[in-house]
Amino acid sequence: MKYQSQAVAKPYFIAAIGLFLGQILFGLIMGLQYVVGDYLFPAIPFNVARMVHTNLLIVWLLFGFMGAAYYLIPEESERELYSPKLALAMFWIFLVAGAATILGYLLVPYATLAEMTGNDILATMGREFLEQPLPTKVGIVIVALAMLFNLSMTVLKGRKTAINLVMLLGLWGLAIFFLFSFYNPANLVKDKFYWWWVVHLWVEGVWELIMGAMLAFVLIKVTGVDREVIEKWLYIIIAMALISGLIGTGHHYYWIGTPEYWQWWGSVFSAMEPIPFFMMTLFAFNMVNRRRREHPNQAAVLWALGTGVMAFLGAGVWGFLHTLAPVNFYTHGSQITAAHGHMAFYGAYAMVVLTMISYTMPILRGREANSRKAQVMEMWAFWLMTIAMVFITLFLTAAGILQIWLQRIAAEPMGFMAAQDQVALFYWMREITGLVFFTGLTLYIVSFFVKGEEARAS
Amino acid sequence: MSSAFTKSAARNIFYGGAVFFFLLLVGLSFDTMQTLPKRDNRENLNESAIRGKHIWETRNCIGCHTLLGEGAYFAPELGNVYTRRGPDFIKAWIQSQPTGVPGRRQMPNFNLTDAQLDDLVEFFKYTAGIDTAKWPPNIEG
Amino acid sequence: MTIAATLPASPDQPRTLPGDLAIWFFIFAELLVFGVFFLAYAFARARNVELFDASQLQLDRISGAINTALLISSSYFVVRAVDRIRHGASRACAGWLVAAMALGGAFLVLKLTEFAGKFAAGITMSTNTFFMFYIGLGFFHFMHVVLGMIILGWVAHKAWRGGYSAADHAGVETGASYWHMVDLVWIVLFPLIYVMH
Amino acid sequence: MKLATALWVFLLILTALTTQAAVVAAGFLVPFVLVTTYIKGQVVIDHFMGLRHATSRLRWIVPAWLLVVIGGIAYTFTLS
Repeated sequence: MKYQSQAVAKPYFIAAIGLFLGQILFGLIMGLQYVVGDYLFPAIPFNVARMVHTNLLIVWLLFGFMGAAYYLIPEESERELYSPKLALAMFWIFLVAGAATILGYLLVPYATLAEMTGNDILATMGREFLEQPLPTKVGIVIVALAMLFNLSMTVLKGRKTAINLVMLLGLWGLAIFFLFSFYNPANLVKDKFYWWWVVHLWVEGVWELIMGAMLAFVLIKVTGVDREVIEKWLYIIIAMALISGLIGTGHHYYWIGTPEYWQWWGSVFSAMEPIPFFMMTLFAFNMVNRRRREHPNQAAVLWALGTGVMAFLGAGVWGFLHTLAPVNFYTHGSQITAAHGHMAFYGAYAMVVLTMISYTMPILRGREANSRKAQVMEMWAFWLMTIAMVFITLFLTAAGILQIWLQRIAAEPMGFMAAQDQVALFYWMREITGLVFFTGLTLYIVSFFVKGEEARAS
Repeated sequence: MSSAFTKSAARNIFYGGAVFFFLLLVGLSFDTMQTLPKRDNRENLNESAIRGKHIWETRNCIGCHTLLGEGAYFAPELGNVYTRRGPDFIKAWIQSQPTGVPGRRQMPNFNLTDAQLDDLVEFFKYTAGIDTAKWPPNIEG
Repeated sequence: MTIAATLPASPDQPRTLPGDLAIWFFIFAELLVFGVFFLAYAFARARNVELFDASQLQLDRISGAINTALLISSSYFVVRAVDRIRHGASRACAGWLVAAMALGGAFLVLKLTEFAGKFAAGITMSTNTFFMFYIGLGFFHFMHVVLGMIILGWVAHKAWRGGYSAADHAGVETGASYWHMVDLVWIVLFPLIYVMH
Repeated sequence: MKLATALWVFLLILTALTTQAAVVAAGFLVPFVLVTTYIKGQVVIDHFMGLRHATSRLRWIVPAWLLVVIGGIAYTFTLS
């Protein structure tokens, strides 16, 4: 650790991992509810479990991004963080607000929660991924603005590198596009149209900047490749991401009442969206092949390479599979979407945060890398989680294909629930694979507590 | 002939490309807003349907169902449920939940009043009238 | 340098695409988009020949032809500008670039007149598939002309102030390459949408 | 520069011919326009963009793009 204030990243990362664990537990509950419909009913109905599952995902990734920013920006700017105290205060505010929100979901009926939290003043709740009560949404904005102030001041006074500028731009974009979550017109088509300005412009837009910056940062550190080379490729990759991804928003505008020309625009541009992910994979492997040093933290190198591959598979390939309008006509709103969502979120965003944690945590704990023993365990966790996610995706894809066939294509189309019964086998297999993922995650957490002799550069 | 690959050129292309395509997105969105009145069934978006949307949101229906294909994939598509089932079936169905059949997926009972049920049905009537370019492929959603 | 076969990243490698390699990534991406749109048009047309042929009759072919001539000429002017800077003549280079921009401006004016006529007739992107392509692709290309002019203007400004030399003028070539791409795309777009039926 | 000037005039003539072809010949139109367009595109690529003299490994992309696009368009005109 070059600067004392980078230490504020540590609680952020610990919280991220804790919430990640919660997310997976609720994922397992939902997976079981898919096949044992009345499991935990009425204590935790499916919609509550799902809200917790997706909201925890978003919140832990945000914790990860923030932690990464607090670590990376001082180091890139070559100065201490503008205000470590503010960063720490925001951590506690965000954690308490996040925990209170999740408890609210679990303990209070959603309609009551809405009433209690002023949803009648400004109705923003009850839309997918944006279920948070108004005070939580406002809290997210405040935390984000305080963080951006803190980070922007740091960068303004320090060295400006491509990496910290791109990271900062991504975080600013994240905050700005989140403002669309406060716009909820009664007109459902408009509601959905601008809802995507949060959701799509996050995950297929500004988050890719954050991801690119984090990956570039770790690659510079673990490979020792010249910053100039890494930074110009970073710019080209994120340029491609936005060139394809901004109009690529159109792939959500096929069937929600928007004009039909979006079928052309959305198909053409989103067909290009795999390109930046493919470049990112090539980029990661090339930089590691051209490394000028053997970094003792081999686990972090593995995570970095894994991010490239899995982001390409999940976001690129599985996205492309159903992005063309004639295909999407059949796959829209089926388990295919769920399959893509799982591998894309894991491959792109979960893994890049874990890459960052893997690289920084040993340093934050006062060593360059973990012991060989701990690293081996972390790599086992990597493979268990990653392979499990590949199979979760494959099973959901199979479920989706069968569902579409039975419900939407067959000569005698089946009703929704009848079709669900037919694909139950795949849901069972997904749930079992989910347990493997959970095992991997447990191993990952255990690896933090494994001692042993510190690994040295070879 | 020069041969260079500079960071500043890469940076300019990133900023230029981002602004360019964002403006294009804004332009297309502007055109979309102009075109929506022909497609979004706003003439049927009455007070009752607006209240219905509010009920839809505050019961977190999207946590299980899809609406125009977006939401969770645990329970049936409801964008076209008005056409598929009709108003009376919808109301009776909501009131009879949960079924309590062992091992089957359960929907909570939200204790909606008759007026609220009517509002919700009105909302579904409105969504069913949105021009979705012939999606879903068939009535099953 | 075996790795570089997949990712040419090192600055010491011989690479002589005119201008900065970065602009070529942009050009390739743009060509890909336009190419896919052109093929999409062609296939959509093959499935609906009568509609496309009937709608095409409403276009002003002469206006499109003049616009083609304008862009080709402006491309030629840009070639002259690059030639000048290779001889170290900064001011002449800037002059040719401004002339090219003037033709680009004329293109925009003509194109706007065309669009205004269509909008006045109540035609939009949602009228039918042909007009989706005519207006959508036309507008998309229109924005490229605007962007190209901004780039040329920037280069011209720098050239006028002596920012380039016979030895170092990659920036001029970078802008020129982009402008030629805008021209090239229109050279395909014009016959495809205005002429062939 | 003399070559460039000559090519410029040549391109303008081809453009005029392309435009005129639309009103004169029916069955002849599509192949004629495709060929002139291909020639025009290739001239711009080779002499204006200057790819003829480029030695880069990537220089084939733009001519290949032109070939694929013109070829694809030509193919669709055989469908109807």
